[in-house]
Amino acid sequence: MIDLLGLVPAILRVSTPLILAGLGVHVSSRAGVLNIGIEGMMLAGALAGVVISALTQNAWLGLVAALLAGAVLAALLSVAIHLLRADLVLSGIALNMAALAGTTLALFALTGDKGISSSLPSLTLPMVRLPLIDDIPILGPLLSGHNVLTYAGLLAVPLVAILVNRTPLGLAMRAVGENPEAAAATGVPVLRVQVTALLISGLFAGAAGAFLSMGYVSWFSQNMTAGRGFIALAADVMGFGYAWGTMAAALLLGTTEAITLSLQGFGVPSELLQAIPYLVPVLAMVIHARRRKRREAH
Amino acid sequence: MIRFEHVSKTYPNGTVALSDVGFSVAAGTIHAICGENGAGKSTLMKILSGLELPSAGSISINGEPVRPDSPRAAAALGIGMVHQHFSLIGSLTVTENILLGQEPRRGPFVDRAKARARVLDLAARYSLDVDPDAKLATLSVAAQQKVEILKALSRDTRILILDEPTAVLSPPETEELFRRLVALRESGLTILFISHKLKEVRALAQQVTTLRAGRVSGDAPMSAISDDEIARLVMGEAGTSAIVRPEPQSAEARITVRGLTLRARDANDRLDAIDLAIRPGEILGIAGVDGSGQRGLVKVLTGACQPDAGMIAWDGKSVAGANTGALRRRGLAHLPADRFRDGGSRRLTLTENALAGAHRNYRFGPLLKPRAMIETTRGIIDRFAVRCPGPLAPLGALSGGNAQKIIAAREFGSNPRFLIVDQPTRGIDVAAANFIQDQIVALARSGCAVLLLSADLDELLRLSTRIVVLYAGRIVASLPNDPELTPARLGPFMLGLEVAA
Amino acid sequence: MIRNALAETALTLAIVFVVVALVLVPLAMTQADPVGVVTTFLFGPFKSIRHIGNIIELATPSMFCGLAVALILRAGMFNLGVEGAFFLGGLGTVAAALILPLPGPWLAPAALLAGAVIGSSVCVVPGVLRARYGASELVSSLMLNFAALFIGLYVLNVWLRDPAAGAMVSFKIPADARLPRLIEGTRIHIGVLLALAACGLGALYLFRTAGGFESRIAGANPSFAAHLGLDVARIGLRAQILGGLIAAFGGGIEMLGLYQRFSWQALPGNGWTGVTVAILARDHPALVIPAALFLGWLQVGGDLVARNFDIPNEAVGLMQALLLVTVTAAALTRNPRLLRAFGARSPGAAR
Amino acid sequence: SEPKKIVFLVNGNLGDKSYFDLGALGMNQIKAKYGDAVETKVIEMGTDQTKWLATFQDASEGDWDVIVGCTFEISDIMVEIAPQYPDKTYILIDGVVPFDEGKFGNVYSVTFKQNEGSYLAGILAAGLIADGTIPADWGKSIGFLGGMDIPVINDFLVGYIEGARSVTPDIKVAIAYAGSFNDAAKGKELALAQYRGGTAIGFNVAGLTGLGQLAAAKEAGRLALGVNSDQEAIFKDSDPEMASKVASSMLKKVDVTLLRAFDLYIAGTLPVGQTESIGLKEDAVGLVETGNMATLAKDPLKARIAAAKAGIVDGSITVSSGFVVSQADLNTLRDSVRP
Ligand SMILES: Nc1ncnc2c1ncn2[C@@H]1O[C@H](COP(=O)(O)OP(=O)(O)OP(=O)(O)O)[C@@H](O)[C@H]1O
Ligand SMILES: Nc1ncnc2c1ncn2[C@@H]1O[C@H](COP(=O)(O)OP(=O)(O)OP(=O)(O)O)[C@@H](O)[C@H]1O
Ligand SMILES: [Mg+2]
Ligand SMILES: [Mg+2]
Repeated sequence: MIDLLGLVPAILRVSTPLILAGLGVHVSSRAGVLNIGIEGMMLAGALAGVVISALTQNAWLGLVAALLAGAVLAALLSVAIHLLRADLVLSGIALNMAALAGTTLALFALTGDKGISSSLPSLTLPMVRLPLIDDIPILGPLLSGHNVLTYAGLLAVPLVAILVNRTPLGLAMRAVGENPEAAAATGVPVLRVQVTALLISGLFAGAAGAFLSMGYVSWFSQNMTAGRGFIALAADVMGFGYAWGTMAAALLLGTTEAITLSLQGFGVPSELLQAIPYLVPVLAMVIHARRRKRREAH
Repeated sequence: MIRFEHVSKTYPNGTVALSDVGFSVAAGTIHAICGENGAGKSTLMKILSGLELPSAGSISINGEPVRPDSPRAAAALGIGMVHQHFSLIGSLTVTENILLGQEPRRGPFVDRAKARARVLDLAARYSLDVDPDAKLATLSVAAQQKVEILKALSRDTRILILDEPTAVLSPPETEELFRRLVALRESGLTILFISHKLKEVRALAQQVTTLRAGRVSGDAPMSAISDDEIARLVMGEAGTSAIVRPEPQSAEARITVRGLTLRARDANDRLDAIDLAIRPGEILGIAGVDGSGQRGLVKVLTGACQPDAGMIAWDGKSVAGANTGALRRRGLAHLPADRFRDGGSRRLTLTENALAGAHRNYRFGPLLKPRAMIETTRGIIDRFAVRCPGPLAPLGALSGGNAQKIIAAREFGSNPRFLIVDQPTRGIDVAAANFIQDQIVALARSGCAVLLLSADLDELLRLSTRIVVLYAGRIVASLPNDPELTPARLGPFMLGLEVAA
Repeated sequence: MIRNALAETALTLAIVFVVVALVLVPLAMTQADPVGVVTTFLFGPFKSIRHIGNIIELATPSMFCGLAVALILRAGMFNLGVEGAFFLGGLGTVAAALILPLPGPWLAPAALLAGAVIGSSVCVVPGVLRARYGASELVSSLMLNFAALFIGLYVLNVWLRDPAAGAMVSFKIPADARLPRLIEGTRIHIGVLLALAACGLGALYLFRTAGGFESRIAGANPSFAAHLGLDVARIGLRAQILGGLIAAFGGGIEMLGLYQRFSWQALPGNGWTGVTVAILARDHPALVIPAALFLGWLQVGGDLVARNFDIPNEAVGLMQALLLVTVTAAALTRNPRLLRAFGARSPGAAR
Repeated sequence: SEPKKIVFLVNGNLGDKSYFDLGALGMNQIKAKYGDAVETKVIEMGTDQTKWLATFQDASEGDWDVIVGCTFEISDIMVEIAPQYPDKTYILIDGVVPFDEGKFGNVYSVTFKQNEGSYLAGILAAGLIADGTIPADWGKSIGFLGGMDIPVINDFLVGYIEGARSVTPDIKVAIAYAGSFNDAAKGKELALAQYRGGTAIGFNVAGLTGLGQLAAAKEAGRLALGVNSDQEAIFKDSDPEMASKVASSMLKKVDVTLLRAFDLYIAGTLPVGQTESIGLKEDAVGLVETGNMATLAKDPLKARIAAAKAGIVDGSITVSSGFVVSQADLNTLRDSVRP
């Protein structure tokens, strides 16, 4: 019953927001800032994309607005933790609360509806047909024709890896993330590096949000991120500090989710099916950690 | 050239680290700064290098008033600093560490080839040999020290600050470093040099400024001042007790090590068929260039890891498989080299740091007795002359030397049967160092078997009954500490040029 | 010392007032009775015994969860399973109360115990995986929270569901198992006393027992603990077991104290509140109490405003988020100049 | 005279596009109809259940005349509160209190027979396939996307299946539960999986999650059935293409019911102390027959639906309820229609 032809695109769809948000978490984590507020940033991005694309009737401007909205919230988080020196985790939690309340309020102000932006004629981001690959018999439909942000997310993985490993900013981020005092003593502008990383993180979160509201569906609805930011946090930790690892973890999480979704209706109680996507990653992590531990013992 | 005028510094927590400090440093000289632990030396240097801002006072360079407010600003003034606690990043490579913040670029990327070449060039120019591609965390402390120095020199540096650079170096390495420093001075650099070792100060410096409790207590050309006088200016009064070396108290070894082999991932930790015997009352010194296997030896002997081959016995009985907890219950004590990483916690109070491990002795029913613990700690603070706000201050509020004393007091106070002391006096002022050495000897005298690891050969020769030299994880010499044994005699063994096992 | 602590408290309160003024006053201006809005928020929760009761009702589970998180964080672990433990603890307690054939007075304690053990698994499993394999307890607990939710719902659906009820809720909790109420006119139940006692015991454990001390050593610096020969993995696991038991017990207390049946269909969020409480309390079990009461006040005040005026509760939520950030903002609460303005002595003078 | 005061306590948040929003709409209609003679208010109590009782108590202490709550979860709260405040009137939608205990003379309870409306939806879905309106290559099965596996959702499901079976006795129904009411992306993914598996038309009963099914229908080029409110209307202006995929919606007229209850209250004829179960007969549930349905469904099918409706109204057809069916029977039922 599970047809590969349908499953692969499903996996990519489910994984895309996790990859994008996971990369966002990854970038800020490398600079030593655990971005708990990623969920809220995604939500803001999702709303901004819908609103601006509806107002301008230009999906790309919507996307830009989504990215900016994520970055603006990231800047707010930065104000909280850098300027006010508030607790990082608590600020992240507060940001999520504020984003949920704020997007609902903004939606209400704009549409008179708290639940859904359906009265706004917002646009979606296009699906992309890859020129040559599209024509290959089986591979074509699997690899081509996905949302532009799906490709952007996959493409961003090497870019982030290069950013972190090959650029002066990445070097500074890694230094700051590992030992901020030492980095400061060397003259690395710790604050600027962390703020930059956080802003980049916000951009990714905004893109992840835009994918939900302008790719997956064509509207914003209350709390539509539904905990994906937290899953992205997990994906980053499971990626062991590598962009590729984060992507692999996001794909693993997305794959289990997609498979269990298409397993519904086979008589397994739905609650148990819904538990599986959360159990498989734990299992995978244990297996990995065990192998690593054994390797290190030698 | 550099003038400090009325410089004062009060830390936000109220500690007055410097008050009204004023003196000048002449261009092209090596200028030593001496003072006991917590005298304010590092603070003054941090002000000069832009890490701290003075609360009052001014600094001028070549008559120009300057006020570096960041390390970057200081670097722009030509000031580079080698920190007492390294400012290096473990997961980055040597090249990345040295060039952090000033990487050569190609487009938006770091030009790795060029960076590497620049580091090799720097290393060659200053004859400081480093592997540009090694990950920093895998390097020995001495190698890290070189990286730190290269880093300070990598920016067009005219004023070089060295905060206790020799504390972790072995004598041959120290000598090598001194030759470089003299060459640097001759090429026109001004060098500020902080050390607790008068011999080094004498060998290098033209001028010495002494600080005591945040004030300048003396400032004189080296030629015009005697060692005793410096010691007096530093400590208020001079006085080094002569040490009578302890003698083994029985023929039976307390600790026996046979064929001990450790195949660690880190080459610096590897051990190859080590044999040792330490008798009660004996201090066995371990000499060797840093990274010759000392760390591995300590790990295995403290139960932090298990050897791949060989055996360890206490009183003739094997302790195979015993972990740190089990060994401590048998009477192990260990003063670690890295005092803040392993020896204590900056966040916990002095009382908690001083009595951790022994805390189970302070129980009343299921509860601890805080009063009694604080009282004991007060006693330690008095006996070890710890400069601190009180027994409930966090360890982090102490200067490194004073923190070291608290940690030593804890380990020495546990009535050990086997004591491992690893660099016990590194970075500690003369008075405190003497005190700690006295304590080690007293413990040995009371029948404890002591293993002493130190990069300071004078210390080894002063305290040890016997000295074993490690090279590349192997014992290359085992020598009784008789009057013929000198640093010069140990040198070739340490560098692996000679073997006499 | 006391003087400085008082100054800190006064400063924190002042910050609360300023934030309320900055956010709530402009909102209040849109209303017919602006003064009423502000006073309702600030003092409304104290005006009637029932509302004070509401604060305490809300604070009770927050204390349990905050305490659990504080103990776990102190041991250097970052286990977020408190959320799932609270949920599963509630479910386990209700299940036990429904199933166990025990006489009246024994039913509640037995059910709570069973619930605590069952619920703690959400914290214990990540703890074991961490201790045994070094797998990140952050990730596994985050995941297991959801797994616990869905598995719990399955159990509820298959074994505990009351078919006579028109929703997925359990049978009614037997009256014998319900916790006695303490104060007439409120729903304050005996659970609050247990929560206070738990926080007190938690403080005693952490600061006055060998085990607690060892836990703090391991949390402050694991390699120091290893140097002392302490079993860091075991200490971490112990804290996670303890935290899991406390959180799950809190879930059971919540059920037996305030609910008629188990009716959660999603994670209730008390665990997240617990993280907030623990951070506000700087991981100090005794400070968990005021932190939980503070959050309870924030909630009740916000609800009162949203209920009685034409101010959307999202606006109140925004202000609450801002308050959370500002009361932990070191730049404000630790600012020496501000502290001095509130009567603190400068630390230098104190020496 | 003093205006009558009515408050609606939402045990969740507005914006669910389901009965909370519809209830709020009903409140607006009351206000619009009675103007200054009433004072209305909607209070969101959030999802923390421990706050609900406190809020009901507050409202009861206040000077409200009529207090409205909905969903089964509120029943237990009304049981506790209503007897304490006998001079208040309580309206409970979609829940009941034990009236036989005699303590609830001030409570009016009303439940919806969503199974009856769903029965019609089932006929429509199966009928569109059976009469060839839906191309054969779309697949032969119909879909159901529920928010959670809970009785009120299954009440829709049971009626839906029965209705479909009345057209095609061996109809296959793909059933999925999302486990969430606000995850549109997940709803879309579940619906896409159903459409991939040969579902031609799906019925969503999952709040905001369910709207994902409409996006899936648009992407897969299949049909969908909405719930509670007219989901075609939701997207008619902003996304006509998606709106065109909504064959119809099963209405649950909470707004109408609330307005009617208040009318009765003002007239003094509100049947307090008892429960009313309202369905097709009372026009409280039903299908949207304008819009797409008008053009899409062929006349015989429309006639068939009308006949079924008449049968239910006159009692010649009874539809099973998802509330009373046992878990085992439910499982058997679901197994029997699995594609
Ligand atoms: N950041 C700080 N905050 C508070 N007090 C500090 C800080 N840094 C240093 N101190 C205190 O200031 C005093 C001077 O410290 P400093 O490090 O300058 O001494 P030092 O002369 O370098 O000592 P050592 O020989 O141990 O290196 C000490 O009492 C120390 O505890
Ligand atoms: N923020 C701080 N608050 C309190 N004390 C501090 C703080 N920062 C540093 N210290 C203490 O002040 C001391 C001075 O710091 P510094 O980095 O100069 O080391 P040091 O004293 O020279 O160390 P060493 O003992 O190796 O000589 C440190 O040992 C540290 O314990
Ligand atoms: Mg110093
Ligand atoms: Mg110092």
